[in-house]
Amino acid sequence: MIHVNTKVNGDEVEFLCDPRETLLDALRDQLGLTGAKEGCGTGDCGACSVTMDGRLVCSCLVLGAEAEGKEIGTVEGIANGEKLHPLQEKFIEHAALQCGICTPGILVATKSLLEKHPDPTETQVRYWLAGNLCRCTGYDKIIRAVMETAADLRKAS
Amino acid sequence: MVEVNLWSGLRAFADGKDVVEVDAKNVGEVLRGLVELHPGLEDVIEAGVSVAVDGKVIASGLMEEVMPDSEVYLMQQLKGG
Amino acid sequence: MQYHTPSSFDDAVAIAKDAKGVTRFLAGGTDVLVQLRADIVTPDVLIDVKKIDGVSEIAREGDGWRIGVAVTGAEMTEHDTLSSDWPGVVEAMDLVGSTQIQGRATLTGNLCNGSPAADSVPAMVAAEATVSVTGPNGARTVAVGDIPTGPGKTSLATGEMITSVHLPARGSNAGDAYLRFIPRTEMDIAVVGCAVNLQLDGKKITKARVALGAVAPTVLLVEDAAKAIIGTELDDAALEQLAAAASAACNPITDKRGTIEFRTHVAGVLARRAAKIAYERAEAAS
Amino acid sequence: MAFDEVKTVDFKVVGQRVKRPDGMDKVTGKAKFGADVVAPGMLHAAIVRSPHAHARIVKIDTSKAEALKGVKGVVTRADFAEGLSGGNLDVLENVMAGEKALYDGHAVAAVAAISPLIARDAMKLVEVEYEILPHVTDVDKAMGADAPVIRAGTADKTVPEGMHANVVRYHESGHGDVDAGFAEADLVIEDSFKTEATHQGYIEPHACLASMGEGNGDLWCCTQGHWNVQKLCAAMLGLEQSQLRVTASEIGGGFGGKTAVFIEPVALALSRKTNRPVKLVMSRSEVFRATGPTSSTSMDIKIGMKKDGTITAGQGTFRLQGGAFPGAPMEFTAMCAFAPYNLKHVKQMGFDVLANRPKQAAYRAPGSPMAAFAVESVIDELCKQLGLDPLEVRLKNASAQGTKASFGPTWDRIGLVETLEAAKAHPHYSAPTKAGQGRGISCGFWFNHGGETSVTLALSEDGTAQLSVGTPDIGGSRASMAQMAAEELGIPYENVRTTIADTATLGYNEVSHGSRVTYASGLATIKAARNAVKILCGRAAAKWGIDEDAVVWEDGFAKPSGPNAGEFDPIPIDKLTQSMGRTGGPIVGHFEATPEGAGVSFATHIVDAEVDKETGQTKIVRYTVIQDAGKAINPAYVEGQFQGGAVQGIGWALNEEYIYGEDGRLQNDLFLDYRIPVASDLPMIDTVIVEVPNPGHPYGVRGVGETSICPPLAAIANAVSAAAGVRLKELPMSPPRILAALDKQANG
Repeated sequence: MIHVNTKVNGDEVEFLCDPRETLLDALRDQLGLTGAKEGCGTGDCGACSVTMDGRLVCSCLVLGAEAEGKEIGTVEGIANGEKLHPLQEKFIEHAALQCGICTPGILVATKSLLEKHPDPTETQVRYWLAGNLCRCTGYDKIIRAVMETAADLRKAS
Repeated sequence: MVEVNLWSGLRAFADGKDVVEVDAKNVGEVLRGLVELHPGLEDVIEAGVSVAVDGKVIASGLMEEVMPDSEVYLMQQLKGG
Repeated sequence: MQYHTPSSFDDAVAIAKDAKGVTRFLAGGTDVLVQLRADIVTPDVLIDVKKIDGVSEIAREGDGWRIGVAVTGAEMTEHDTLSSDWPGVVEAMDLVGSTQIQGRATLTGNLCNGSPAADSVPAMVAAEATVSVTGPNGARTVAVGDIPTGPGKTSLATGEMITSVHLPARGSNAGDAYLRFIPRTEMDIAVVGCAVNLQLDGKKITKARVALGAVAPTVLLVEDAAKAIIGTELDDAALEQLAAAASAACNPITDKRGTIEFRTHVAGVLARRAAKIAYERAEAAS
Repeated sequence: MAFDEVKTVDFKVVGQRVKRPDGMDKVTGKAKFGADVVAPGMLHAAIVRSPHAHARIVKIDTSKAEALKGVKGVVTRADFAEGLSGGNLDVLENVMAGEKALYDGHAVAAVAAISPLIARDAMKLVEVEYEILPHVTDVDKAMGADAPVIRAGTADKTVPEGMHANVVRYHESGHGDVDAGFAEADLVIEDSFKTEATHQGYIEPHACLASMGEGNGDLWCCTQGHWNVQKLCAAMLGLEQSQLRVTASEIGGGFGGKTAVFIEPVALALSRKTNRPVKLVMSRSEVFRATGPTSSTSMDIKIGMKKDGTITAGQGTFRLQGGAFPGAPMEFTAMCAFAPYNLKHVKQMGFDVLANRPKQAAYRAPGSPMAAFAVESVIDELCKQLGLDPLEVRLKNASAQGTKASFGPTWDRIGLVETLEAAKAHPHYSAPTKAGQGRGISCGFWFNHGGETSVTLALSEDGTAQLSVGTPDIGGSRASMAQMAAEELGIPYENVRTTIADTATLGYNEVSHGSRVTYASGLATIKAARNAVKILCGRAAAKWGIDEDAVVWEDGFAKPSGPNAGEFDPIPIDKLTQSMGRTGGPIVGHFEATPEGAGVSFATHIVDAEVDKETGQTKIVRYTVIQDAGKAINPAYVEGQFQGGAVQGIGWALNEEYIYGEDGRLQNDLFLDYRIPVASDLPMIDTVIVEVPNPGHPYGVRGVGETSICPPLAAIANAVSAAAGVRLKELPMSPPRILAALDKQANG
């Protein structure tokens, strides 16, 4: 077992893990943060998306041990207390989710997109999210929600 | 009497007929009547069928009313995804 | 499974040399972890190289570049000068997987995984990239094209590891490009990949390298394809000859991703398209 | 309002794009899906699966697995009930193999251990000795004389004599005389089509948590129907149904694939054996290999048309492979095939064929999309060869109220013509296509379904409402239910909380399938609310000392029905509920029934596609869905159903397929090579909601979930034909297939 010290959503945490366990396993099973989902376990669906030192990654393709000394961001850290992030608000308003299983990963991914590219084109959003599979929506309302949030955020800043 | 239309695949179990007349006031009686007249239909009906009465597809309700002039079609049981 | 985080290449080699059972080096982990979780390869010893000094650097090396073994695709794409020098190599790496995969995947990993369909490998071969290798018997420099020896296999000996990737000086009036064919727009493994790297004198091509991926057990450097366009201004006849030579070099298989006929045909199509892009880039660079 | 009155105008909440009540939980990661729960002392399980497509199980040795530290129990078929028959036996055979493994991925044993890693390690220690048998995975080969017999004696008596034992059911329907019809035609086209199996592809793998006590148990799982899970699991474990309580978790997509059980009985058996709670979660590979994809098909179509576009006759033969068990939805394929058209002569035949593949499960309008692919392709080709506009031809032959359906009955009020008219009027249909692009259209049809339904609506003291429904919410149905309840009660939408009740707290509910939720649970909700309103009116009447019938309910107030009823101040709902304990007791409305008026739904899709003739790659550049929703309760989620179905259809048309090797093993059991559409593959999906009210629902609702997947396969094939000049008759229209077709055309 490996002892790992890390920071998740700004909180210092520690856990023990088998070297074979992934960061996704550690988040879900050790830390009780079940927002990140396992849809494939092979980095193909993006439902487990988190940020590691600010970089968007699939937590199913990161070992728990690799989180040592890192800063992890998950869907649970997107809202500020009871105040939702504009992306979260917009996803609800636009019906940009149906079953909701891909939603945490898509929110983590789009938040990361908008931090890097505040004024993305539709094509840019679509390619950025190509690794986040959604089987319910056909992506239409997701793309619209992201584009509109980006516009709102630009207006606000 | 009510005229009941069978799907053509069932003719083999109804003496070659695809319309059978039964004495029935509801869907349950239609099905019972069919089996009484043509026992060969029993397995298929037991396995589950729907009945269209005047264009309305009755998937399971045996108490749904059937009138003498109703258009009645036996249909394969409906399900969905 | 043992998990190690050595702080130097020497330590890493020492661990690898003495390791019993299956050893894997871990950089981005986008292949190693997939194989681990799918029970394809469960390493007994896993050596995480990311704690070694300098592995995350992209550095000038003369007029060329040294790229550390843990540099991610995203870091390459974000590097403006590297991207303008070697757009084909950077784009090839950028095509590997999703945004999430780009946050982790590395050139070295893409090479060492030994997949015939690895996107960055034809681009590196066309670019004449080399890798530094270190191991129990000392260090050596190896051409990228000499690393893969077959599907999932490399020429690296037990205990050997790559310590950096080197891209040569870009040179003037030159450009490279990489294209691949996938059924969707993203997220697939290349059915065919093609890289073209060329240099111009005026409008005439003086030097060219054409490399193909996913059409043979290893990456192919197609000299006939290069010859077809050297000395030309990439006119239609040259492009047709290039396509024919690229297709002729193919030795593919039929599998779940494509047929022999399809791969052979599309290799020619991609060679033509990639050559045009490389040519435009070379012209723009002059 | 009278109890049975149909309401079509003056909606206050219905028709609004309200925010879904579970939205907050789903955007913050709080929502609890199948794999998100834990129980004290919980074990983790893993399933041992056959690597062979067809093999006799000679021996299973579990001793090494049991000896591994941390392993608490192993189960095999011997740990399940004996003496089952019919459908229950088939389900059990599929859940855990008996004498034979029938497909690659078929479960043969399962282990429970103290961690997921130990369970996986133990799984590898279970030694299974197989005697490998010949296998077949292709539908046409499975019907061939030399095909191995997969399960002898399965065929029922509908199967015509002389057919292979793998043909297990037969359907034939239609009317008129097709030969006479073909004789009347100016052009007859006959062609054959094939479609590969596709998977529902929900992003959430199956997951459950089981806890068995003595003779009773609790199960938490992601399912489209927990009463069905209760019924099947009880049978497989030999329990009394009421002793097993099943709670539906949030569900991460189903599309029909979560109407069956796979791992739930296994988790229960392990829990019973170990006396500990057991969690079982499938991997993606297990989902592809061992849960239900749709059927693969082989189809022959013959259609005759006059020069003026009149279809004179249609005939179809539909062979569906549904895995190693009977149940391929060939009768729906047959019945849906010509449903959009008013035909004098029509005949359709269906064959249900066994093969060494996983048991097919329902997938969004099961059976219908394949039929539409074949029939609508032939109609398109007829239009092309006769120089006719494909939309006008469809309008000319369209089914409408009073015409005779291809499967027999006379249509009630239906909206196909309205979708075609809307398509004709849509700017998409008249926009010029760009060079290299082609346009295709197609119609699609699905029956929709009612089914057993129970709903309870309890009023709280403060005048708010708690609505309990039993149909798992897959795509926002809690919002629609709350909208309908709020509409009836005359209270704000936010004052209704909708809960998906567990099996112990509500009457039976059929699975969330057949596009039935907004229709049937919606109807039940409206009636339960009207039931509660009646009680509220009664309380007001008693207070005023007037007749109950003299009280009406308006906008959340009880009012005297008119001047003759007397002069009283209206009483708001909260005043009535505040005192309900003292005026007769709690006020609860409820409704239990099997509503039979699910209106069918038709759609017309328009698609523009661009084909790269050098690589065979198809890009969808514009897409418009036009569908009859009857009445859209929440238009945003209706559009979502249209868009999602269309995109699943796009995937089916272009890239999705089950690929089996010569060894009978599934080769693409990951999302890497099972290629569902990604965001960058697609344009926006435009939608038009047509509302032709369903007479069988108080607000006119028709189910909308399924029909949207029916037209895309053909619409895209027709667009590809227009763009590239080649007709693809086999799905998926993958780049190698398109390139091969182009090559064949060029070289003869």
